[in-house]
Amino acid sequence: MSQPIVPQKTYLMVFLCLIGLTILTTGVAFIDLGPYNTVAALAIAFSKMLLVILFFMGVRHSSGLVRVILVAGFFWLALLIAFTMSDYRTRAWTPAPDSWSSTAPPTHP
Amino acid sequence: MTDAEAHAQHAGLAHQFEDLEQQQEADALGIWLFLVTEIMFFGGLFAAYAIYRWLYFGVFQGGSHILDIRLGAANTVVLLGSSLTMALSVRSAQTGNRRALVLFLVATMILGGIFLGVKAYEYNQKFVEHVVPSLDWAPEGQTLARLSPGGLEHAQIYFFFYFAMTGLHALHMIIGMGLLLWLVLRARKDSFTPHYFAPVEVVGLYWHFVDIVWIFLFPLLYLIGGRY
Amino acid sequence: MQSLPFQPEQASTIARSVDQLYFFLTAVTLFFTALIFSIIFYFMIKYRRRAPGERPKAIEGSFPLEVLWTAIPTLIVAVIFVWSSTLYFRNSEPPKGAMEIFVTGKQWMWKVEHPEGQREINELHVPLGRPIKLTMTSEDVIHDFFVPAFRVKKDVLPGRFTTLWFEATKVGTFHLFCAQYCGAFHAGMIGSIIVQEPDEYESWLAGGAPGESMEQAGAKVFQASGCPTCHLADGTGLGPSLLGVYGNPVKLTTGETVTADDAYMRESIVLPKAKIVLGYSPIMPSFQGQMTEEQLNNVIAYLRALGKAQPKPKEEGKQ
Amino acid sequence: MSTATLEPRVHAPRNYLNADYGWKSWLFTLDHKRIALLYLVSITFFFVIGGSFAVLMRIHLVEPQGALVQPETYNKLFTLHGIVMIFFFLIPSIPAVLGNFLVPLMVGARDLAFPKLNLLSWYIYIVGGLFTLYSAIAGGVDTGWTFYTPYSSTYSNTQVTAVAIGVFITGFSSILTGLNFIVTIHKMRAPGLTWFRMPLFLWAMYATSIIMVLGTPVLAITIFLLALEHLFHVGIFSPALGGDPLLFQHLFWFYSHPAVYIMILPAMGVVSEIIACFARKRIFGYKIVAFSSVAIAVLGFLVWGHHMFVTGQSVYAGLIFSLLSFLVAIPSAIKVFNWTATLYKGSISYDAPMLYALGFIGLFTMGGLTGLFLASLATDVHLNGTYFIVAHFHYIMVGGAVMGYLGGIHFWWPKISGRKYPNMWAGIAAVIIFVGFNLTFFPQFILGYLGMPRRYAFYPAEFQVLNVMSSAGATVLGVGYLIPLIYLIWSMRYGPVAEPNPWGATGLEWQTSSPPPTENFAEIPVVTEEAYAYAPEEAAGD
Repeated sequence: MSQPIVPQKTYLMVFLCLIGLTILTTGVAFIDLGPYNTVAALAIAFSKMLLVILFFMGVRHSSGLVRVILVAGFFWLALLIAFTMSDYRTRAWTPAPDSWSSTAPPTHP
Repeated sequence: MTDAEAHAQHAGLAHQFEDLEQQQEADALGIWLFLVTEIMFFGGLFAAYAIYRWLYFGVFQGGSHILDIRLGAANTVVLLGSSLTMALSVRSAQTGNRRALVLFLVATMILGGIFLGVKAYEYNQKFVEHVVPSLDWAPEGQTLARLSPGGLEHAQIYFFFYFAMTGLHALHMIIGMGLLLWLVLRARKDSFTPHYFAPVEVVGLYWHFVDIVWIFLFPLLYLIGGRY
Repeated sequence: MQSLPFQPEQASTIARSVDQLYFFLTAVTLFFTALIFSIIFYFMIKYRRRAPGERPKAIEGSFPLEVLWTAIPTLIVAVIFVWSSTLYFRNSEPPKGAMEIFVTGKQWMWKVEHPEGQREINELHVPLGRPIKLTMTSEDVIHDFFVPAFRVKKDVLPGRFTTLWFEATKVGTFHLFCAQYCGAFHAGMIGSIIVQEPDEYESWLAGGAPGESMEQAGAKVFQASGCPTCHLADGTGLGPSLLGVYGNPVKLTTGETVTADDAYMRESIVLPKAKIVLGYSPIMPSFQGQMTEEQLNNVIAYLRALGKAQPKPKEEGKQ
Repeated sequence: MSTATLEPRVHAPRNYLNADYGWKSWLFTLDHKRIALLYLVSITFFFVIGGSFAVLMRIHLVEPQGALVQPETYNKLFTLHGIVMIFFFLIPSIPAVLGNFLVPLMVGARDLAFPKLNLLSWYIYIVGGLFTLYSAIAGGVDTGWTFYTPYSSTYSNTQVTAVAIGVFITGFSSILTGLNFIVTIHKMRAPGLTWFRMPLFLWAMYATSIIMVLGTPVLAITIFLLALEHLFHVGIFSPALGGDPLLFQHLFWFYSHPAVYIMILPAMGVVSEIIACFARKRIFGYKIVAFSSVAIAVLGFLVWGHHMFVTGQSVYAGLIFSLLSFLVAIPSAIKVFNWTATLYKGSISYDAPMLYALGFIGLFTMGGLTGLFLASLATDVHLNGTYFIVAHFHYIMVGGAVMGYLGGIHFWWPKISGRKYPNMWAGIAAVIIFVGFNLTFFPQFILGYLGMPRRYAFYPAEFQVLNVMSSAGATVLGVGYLIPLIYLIWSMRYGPVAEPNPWGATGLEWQTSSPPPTENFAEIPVVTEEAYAYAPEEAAGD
């Protein structure tokens, strides 16, 4: 792990960005954006995570292998959530009748 | 340089490695793979949370209004601070500055302690408001009004996830505090040099991971739906 | 009932088509197993080691051959996938006008209710040649309604309705098994499906215990639980009118529209606050635990009957 | 080869077995080879326990109304048979025993990347095992190895919590083993040992470790949630409080289907090694076979829904899972074709390991093809939850994984123990196992098609004939498994001393002494040839 030595100023800058993003996400939560509240909260959290991973954990200088492993970890988690959610989202659609020309499935929350 | 000489030179070089560089790469790969198993470990909980949040969105929104958003945000700042001091302690280990290393490690532990303190207070508040699933579940008055739109039983699922996710996170924090204490003791015995400080780096990565879990927990549990 | 010991009876419309797919798969399995076994035996004899120091020539591999034995299995598997999926889709959609029977699974017994009021334990009488739709739920753990002779199986889940349909093509008595482990006497949770000629079925139905129909039982429970106090016929009460609701779309406070099917009716009784009809407030108490599954099914049958009656005219948007 | 005269153990040169004596040298060892032997002993112990449950079940099923035990006890028997065999024998068997012993040797290293972590894995495995044994003694658990809720979380009053803790803890043992292997294979290969010169056993171990690292944590959290639900009834899996029992099945099968690939991939690696050595030929299409191992590991994570076709899962999700389940069968088929092609123009000898490997190919082909019945939606509706399923997964696990494990043990036994076993007895045992296995499980395919559900303590009389055949086969199979136990232990004391490379195989593990010294190699070897370089032109004298 012979990483190059990162100047302290960089760490402070990253820290301030993280604080800013925390304030931002809390502020955005007070505005009602309907379903987009969740999207905004996750996007801000994702960017905070990227900051911590790239700067604090030093993945900027890490080998390609470490990056592949990290991406694989999140990809597998996405697989679990996506496939399980696919079951719940499509459970209300009754199977298409014989003629396959089913009308649009009923809207479901 | 023959095998024996290489091992004699660096106290920290294990017998199964050829040189220090190979050992450092192996340690890095090892901790990152461990963090991936942690991602999948928390991931199972996040997946279950995502399913029930989609199924019972109303009650999750009601439940999250009961949490104190100010404490949540403050705790996030505290934990981000501890991530900063952890990064600085790894940097001071890199530069061989022993005093700064011990200082920043202790600072990280203090901030971690504050975080756990605030968490304990929040847990106490849940007992006061009687919203602890299965142990003390009797919400009334204002909390009941907030929860009732989505059906009281489903609210118990929201609070189960609140306690399961923050509890598992707090458990990982406590393990992290133990590791930090072990690092402080070893640092005081001057066992880390700019060439060999892998334990500090490994605990640093673990601590940052625990911080990242909280970065996602805060919006997902505290900020559900627009609070207008 | 003891036919060829290697094949269960084909006693439903879908049994033959499922068996055709099964035999195609068996043929594929036997063909490839025989192919691999014979090639291996041939190579074992032809290329046995003759001298201890023998060193065969190196063979790296051949790309065309690899492509070949990737493409062929993919092709076979694609054929099987399309064939079985279309068959599955056709079998999972109950035809219109199927006879509706409620089945309730309870730890180690099957309770069956015919709409005309007949109740049976571990037995199901059905007429020959009519599609039967079973709407099933469980009172405790997951069970599974499995009739090998009809090639049908569906898990029976607590807290939810699952449906299954079949059309018997042979008169006789067929095994009914529980195929999802459910506790100590899982093996005892069996019964029989008795398929009768339509006229025989009618006489069985008439001759059966003259209990009142599900609808009448449901009406009684509806009155006893005090539902009419809020659900007035013209919708002016605290709750929406229930006339002409079943089977039609219902507008919710959240803006969505859902069709009022069995599951919606059941959820509105057990967890009323989950979906609130537009223009009404979430004040209905939950009846979870106050009604047995049977009473719940009867109330739903009653609401189904109300669904056919004409809704009384009332002005829009009460509040 | 006739059994050699019983000469006493001549004083062997220093190796990892006689380097140190006393229980401390075993219980606190950091040598990957000794840890492999610790695992060998403990998983054999659990195999005997799991196997005895199986024999009791088969005896019980001889009569339609059940010949031996009460229904509740039968439910506990099949549950513990499942748990012990899967979590404590099949999953650790090849990775923890052969993997631990051979990965450093094949990679050309002195030990695994993290020896202390390796010993910790064994202790975690033992602690988990003790919890499970406690739950068996203190009344057993009757939920089935799948722990389906709400039965396991609300209605079962047996030792669910104790076995949940046991399985939860043991999961971390395979996580740490997987982590150790990935780091070792990435970072500690000998000079010259590029990825495509590695033996296929290492490719199989690498693919298996990926599954162990990515899948097992999800099982850990699922079992953790199950234990919480069982203790506190918080309702995430029980419908009474709005929970969905299908969510438990999704999370459980997300791990448990890749787990069946944890069990079969190592056996495929072992078979690749054995086929190459005894046909004296390079594996046909080496790169394709290597990539198909990794392909199985990755695709294995996308198919778990085929366990839930009839549980009220959405039909559209079922469609997706069915398609992906068909695709995951392709790499396995490619492997079988490549093994068969390796025999072409080879020089095949019929020592015991080769018999196990050929038996593996035959039975694994049967097992894999019957999987197509269960991936296809229409037939799975009929066959799900019947003995067809029991037959299918026993063909893969017993016909595949156990035959592969026994083949591996026989192939590397001279390297592990420094002794050779009587080849004639080993051949007899292999044939008995093959015959006993087929007699036990082939009738169950027919039982399944006839509609006999699984996990039944008593059954309708018309299924009796096939059940009696299956029980008869089980006794033959049981005898077949005892014979290797006897002559392998016998060989440790009286077997003829083995030379470093008794089979004339390629691979770094055969270039060091049998049994190898504690530090594996006098000094780290340099690899110059391709894997399986048996061809005459580079016939390096050995």
